[in-house]
Amino acid sequence: MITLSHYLIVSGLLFALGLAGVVARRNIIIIYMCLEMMLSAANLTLVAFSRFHVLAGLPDYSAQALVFFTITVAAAEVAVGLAIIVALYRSKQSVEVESVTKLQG
Amino acid sequence: MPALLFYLFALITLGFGLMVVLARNPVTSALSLAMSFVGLAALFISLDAFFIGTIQILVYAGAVMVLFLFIIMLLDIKAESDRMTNVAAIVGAIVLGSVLAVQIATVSAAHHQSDLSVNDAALNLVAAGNQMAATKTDLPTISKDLKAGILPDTKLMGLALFQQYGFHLQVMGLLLMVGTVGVVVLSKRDKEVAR
Amino acid sequence: MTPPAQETSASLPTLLLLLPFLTALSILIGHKLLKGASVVLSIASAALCFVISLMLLDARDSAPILLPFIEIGKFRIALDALIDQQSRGMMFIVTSIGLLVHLFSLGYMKDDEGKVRFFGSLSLFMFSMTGIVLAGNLFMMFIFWELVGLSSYLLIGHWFEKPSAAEACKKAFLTNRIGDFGFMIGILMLFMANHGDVSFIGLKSGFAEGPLHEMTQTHTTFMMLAALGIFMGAVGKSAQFPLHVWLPDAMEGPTPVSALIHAATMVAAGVFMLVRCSFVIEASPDAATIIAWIGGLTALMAALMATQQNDIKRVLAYSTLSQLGYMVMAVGLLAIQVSVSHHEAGPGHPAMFHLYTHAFFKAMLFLGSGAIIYACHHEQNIWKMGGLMKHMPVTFATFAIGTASLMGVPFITSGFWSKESILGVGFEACRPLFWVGVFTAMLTAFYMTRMFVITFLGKPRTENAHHAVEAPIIMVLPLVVLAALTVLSTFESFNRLLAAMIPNHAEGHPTVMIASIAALIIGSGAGFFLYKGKDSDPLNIKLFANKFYFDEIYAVIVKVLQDQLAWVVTGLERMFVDGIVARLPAFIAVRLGSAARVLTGGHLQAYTFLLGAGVLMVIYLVVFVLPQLGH
Amino acid sequence: MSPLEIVILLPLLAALAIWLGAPARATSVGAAVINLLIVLGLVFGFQAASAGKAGFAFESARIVLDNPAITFGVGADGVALILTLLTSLVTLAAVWQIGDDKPGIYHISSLLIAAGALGAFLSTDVFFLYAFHELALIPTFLMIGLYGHGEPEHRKAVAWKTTIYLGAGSLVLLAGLMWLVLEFSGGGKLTFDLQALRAQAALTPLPVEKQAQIFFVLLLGFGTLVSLFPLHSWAAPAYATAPTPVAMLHSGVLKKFGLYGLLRIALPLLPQGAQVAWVQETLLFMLLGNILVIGLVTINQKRLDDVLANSSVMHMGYIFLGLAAGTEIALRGAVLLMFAHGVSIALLFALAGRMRNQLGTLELNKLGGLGEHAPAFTVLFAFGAFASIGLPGLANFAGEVMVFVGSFMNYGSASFGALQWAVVVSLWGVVMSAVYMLRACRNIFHGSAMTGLFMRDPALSQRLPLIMLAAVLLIVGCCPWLLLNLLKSDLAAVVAP
Repeated sequence: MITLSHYLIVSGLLFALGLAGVVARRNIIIIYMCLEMMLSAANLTLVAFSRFHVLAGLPDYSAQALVFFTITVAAAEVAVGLAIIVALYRSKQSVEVESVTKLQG
Repeated sequence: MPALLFYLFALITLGFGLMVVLARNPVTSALSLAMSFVGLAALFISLDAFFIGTIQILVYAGAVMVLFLFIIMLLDIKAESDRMTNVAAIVGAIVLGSVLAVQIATVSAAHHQSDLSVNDAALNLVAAGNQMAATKTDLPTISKDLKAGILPDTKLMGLALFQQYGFHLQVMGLLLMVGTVGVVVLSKRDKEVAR
Repeated sequence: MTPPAQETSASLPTLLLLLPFLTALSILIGHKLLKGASVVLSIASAALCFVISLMLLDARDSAPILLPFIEIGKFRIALDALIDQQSRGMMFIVTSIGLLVHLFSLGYMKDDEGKVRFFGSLSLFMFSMTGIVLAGNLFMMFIFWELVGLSSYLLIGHWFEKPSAAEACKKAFLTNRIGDFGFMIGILMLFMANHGDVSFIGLKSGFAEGPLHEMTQTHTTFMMLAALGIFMGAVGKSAQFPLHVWLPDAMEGPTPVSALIHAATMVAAGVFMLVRCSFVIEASPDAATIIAWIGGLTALMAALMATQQNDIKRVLAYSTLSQLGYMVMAVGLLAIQVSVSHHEAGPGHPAMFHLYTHAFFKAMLFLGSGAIIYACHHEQNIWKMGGLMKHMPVTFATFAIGTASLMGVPFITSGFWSKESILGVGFEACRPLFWVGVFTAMLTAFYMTRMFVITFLGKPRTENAHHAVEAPIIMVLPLVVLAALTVLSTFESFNRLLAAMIPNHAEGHPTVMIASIAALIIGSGAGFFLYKGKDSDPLNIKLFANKFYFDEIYAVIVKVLQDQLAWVVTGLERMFVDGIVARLPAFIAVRLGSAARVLTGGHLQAYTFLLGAGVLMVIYLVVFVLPQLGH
Repeated sequence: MSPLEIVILLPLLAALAIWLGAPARATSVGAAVINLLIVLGLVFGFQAASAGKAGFAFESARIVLDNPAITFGVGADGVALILTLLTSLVTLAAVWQIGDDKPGIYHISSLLIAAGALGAFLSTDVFFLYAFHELALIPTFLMIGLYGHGEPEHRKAVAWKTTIYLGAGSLVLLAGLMWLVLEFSGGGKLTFDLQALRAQAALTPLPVEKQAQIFFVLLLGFGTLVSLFPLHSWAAPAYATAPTPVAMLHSGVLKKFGLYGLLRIALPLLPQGAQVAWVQETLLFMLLGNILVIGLVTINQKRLDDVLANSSVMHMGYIFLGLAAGTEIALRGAVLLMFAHGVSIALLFALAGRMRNQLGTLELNKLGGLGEHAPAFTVLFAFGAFASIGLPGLANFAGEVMVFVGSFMNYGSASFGALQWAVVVSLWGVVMSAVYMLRACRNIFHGSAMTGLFMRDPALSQRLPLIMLAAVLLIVGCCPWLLLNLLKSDLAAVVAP
């Protein structure tokens, strides 16, 4: 039988994968993808809890509304992020994170 | 949902997710991510979140991934070369990832509802329909579906959004607009740089 | 504790002490105003000192406090005098020779640019030497002990433009400092053992019946070390082996200074001090033996060196060394005799008596040599003199008297009697040292004859010697007076009249007299026949001429033990102290800093990793740790 | 208003006035002269002011905070008064000898250092005592870094090294002081007032071992400020690099703060702490490092400023010896030595600074024969040099001999303890200091003049402050009781029972 923890574990693994990718990869675009993966993993958790938190016979739609917002923000974020990447690429001719060392304080 | 399907889609999600991280070619990564999202959407649907599953595919696997691919193509990004493999980063990633996975697994295993299966938390659509019909603000389209034993997922989602989170929705709209403007500003080719 | 003060007699010694000090001070401050008058001032103060010391000759024995120095509760270091037969006699020597040397200098330093400075330093010396003689406790003695070192430094370095003089004064001061190192330790040991009282009276009673009396029986090593510490002060000041090297070099100073300081008074201060502290030495037979042998060794060694010197002042300097060795040997021998036979020594002390006779004739010899050098236009090499007998008859006569005294011509010279009394004690106390003394006496006769023959007899060897004329009256007069004093001091009645130095006429063994007369005849005979009519030295003993290579050996020791050790220590200090205390923490801090810098180095991945690690840490703390703590 | 407050404020006001545009030289010299006169007045009035009264004379207290109790309190006992006299003497000489070509900051910083030192010596509140010392460190740092001798990198490095060392030392010191204050402040009220702390210490002394521990922490803290071996390596380069007035004031005056702190805070509050065997032996080991190691290091130096700077470090060993001995005589000797060392080293640094200005070099090998043309200068230098090697008749000797004698007060004993052996070794240090000082004198003043090096005596008006210092050395050297009389009663309480 599939239980809540199954979903949570899948979500957790996906999140961990995303985190590992963010840390390991140097291509900013792929890092972005991994970030999206982590967001989605969080969404999965939310949906799972929404389904297992039955309110008056229905799933908890507040959680799903949150997921909806998350997806919206993520879309906007991807748009802005990719624009930044393009700008970065123009100035550095690279999308490798090593080229971004100006973050130093 | 049969357990088999769950495992299948979980495998698709995680497997392609792994491909995203491992693939050298960004295009491969992007396509794997799309596949991973498809699997994820299936998992959403298995949780009776049809609307979310749908927009997961539409927005993510569709729009966002196209954007990614578009940028990859636009910038003509080649596969990463071997020589710059950063061992420390990979080790760090593995350590972080596994520790996090272990932590999450521990937490979720310890959760008091962790043994709850879908059957244990069964939906009672009819009762919900009846209950909704009894209220003054009854929406017949929804309560009728419910009484018929159908889950009007999109309608319920819309109800929640517009009834409970109307303000938030508008803020979200503003955010999207700001994002659009931001993208335009960022993409504008700076004259200084061009020269 | 300190003896009861007798205020009545304090004013005269205080005046004696302060007069030269104020003279020196006013010359230092007002030399621009005083100009030539400062010379007069200095001489006047010396004369006044002489008069005061004559007045003191019949003063009562007393121990007045002159000036306060340090006083805290019961603890006190003051300038308190001890006026007794010894200090009165010594004071007579110091002031009389001091006055004569002042007068002699008036002629000798007539044309010197630094005349005022010279007389100022002389006054400072008179002050310091008076302090030593008057000193009633060891601290006061140490104070003036160092001050004579300073004035000796200033006077040796009078012609400081000459590198040799500059080196010599430095060497003299440093060598004396080494001696003072031991002296101070000795004083402190006695201070501790005698419950804080180091006045001579207090120490004497301490040894007789106080805390020290017991200690001489129970803590022989401690007492020996204390005595040797005190003795080390004398080793430095009286230029005993192994610190004798400074005295010959000190001849770089003007000749009057050599006469006053480095022959008659300051170098004898070591002996004077040992005699004053004789009870300390008597308390430790071991120390007495060591002292006697060091004295004997110095006497012998210096006499050997003197036989091969060609500089007239250096011959005299080594002879001084040798005679000082004699005196120190006498101190040791008498202490052995007293501690072995436990009978009180007579009223006089052979060392003091020899000091007294030696002071006059050696000062005279030096002043005579000064007159010769002056006459020969600052020529000091005896081989470039010769035949001076005809040109400088007075100097010749006085020099002859001095030489005879130094050689110890029997019965008619004072040197004979004083040497005789030392040899007499040696014969009783320690036979080997007696023979050392006799042999030294023979060598003394030899080198003095050699010098006398070369300088005064024969024909002039150079133009300078040929044109030499008798020195002016102001220089001859002190010579004559000193000659008179030398002759007079032969007679016991004169000495008793002065009540200065009472010779210690033990009933001498006939061997003593025979041996010393034989030594004189052999030594002077050999000298006379060997050097008569010679124009160059027939003997050539490198070892003696080069002073047993002590200077060279010491140069190596100083180089290794001081300069190179200093170099090594400096390096080690840089490496370890600075390294461990300063550079190691600095290195660690820099490393930590750069380690922290990696974390904030602007690397996106590093930031991400840290973010992730931080999140994991937070999760760990919140989820796994906090529940354990009961939150 | 207590006269002591005026003494502290006057240099501060003068510094402010110069900053606002008053003529630098006239203002600073005027302030220093007035200060010296006031201090002399206080010295002569001290007997009357302190008669029949325990504690401090000329007291005043202004409460700053209630809890923790911090008061701006000033007061003088004999030790403080002697050091105040030292400060005003050295300040006058230091500001006087500043050349007319130097900017006003020289005067300002000298006055600030003086004010800091005076404040530290006269405060009766631990808080202000500490704060004033820190105040004086700032101009020291700035002056070394901005106007020091040598290459800019070198002087900057030296300035930082000095500041880090002194800062670290102060930090340790602060820890020790806080520990002390916490131990002695009962009843929920912290007090920094020395009198209150002393009363508490007399009432309820700490256990011996704890005293030893706190004392050791304070020793490390104060010791760093006094360049106690092996925490000394800031001092020599700092003094050799610092501008002349700063070198004079810091080595002559400000450095004594550490010793003063030990005498005023550590010893009275922790009377047995210093006498515990392990503390005393460690201290002896350290001070012998000062005397022997630094003595040899000094012999190895090739420049006059390095010789003087290292000798200043070395001589701290003798003062610490006095503290280690702990007898009344030795402690008074240490105070006297502090005064004497301050005067002599200030004199020497002033002369060395003048030589550097006139000749452009202080390399011993390149100097020679100055005695011929500059006799007055030579005499002044000789005063400083012979004072610093402990010649009787000059001030240092009296202090040294009291320290030595004070260490040999275990009457009737016939064996040497660690202390006595330390004295024996230190006596050898006296020989070593004669070696390097005489060597310097020989190289600089004796011999024939080197070509290209020529120097005349400075004009009498320039010499006056230096003559004043030399005269002080002579007067105190001949009559040390003049100063010792000021110490009649206050160190008796310090001595361990």
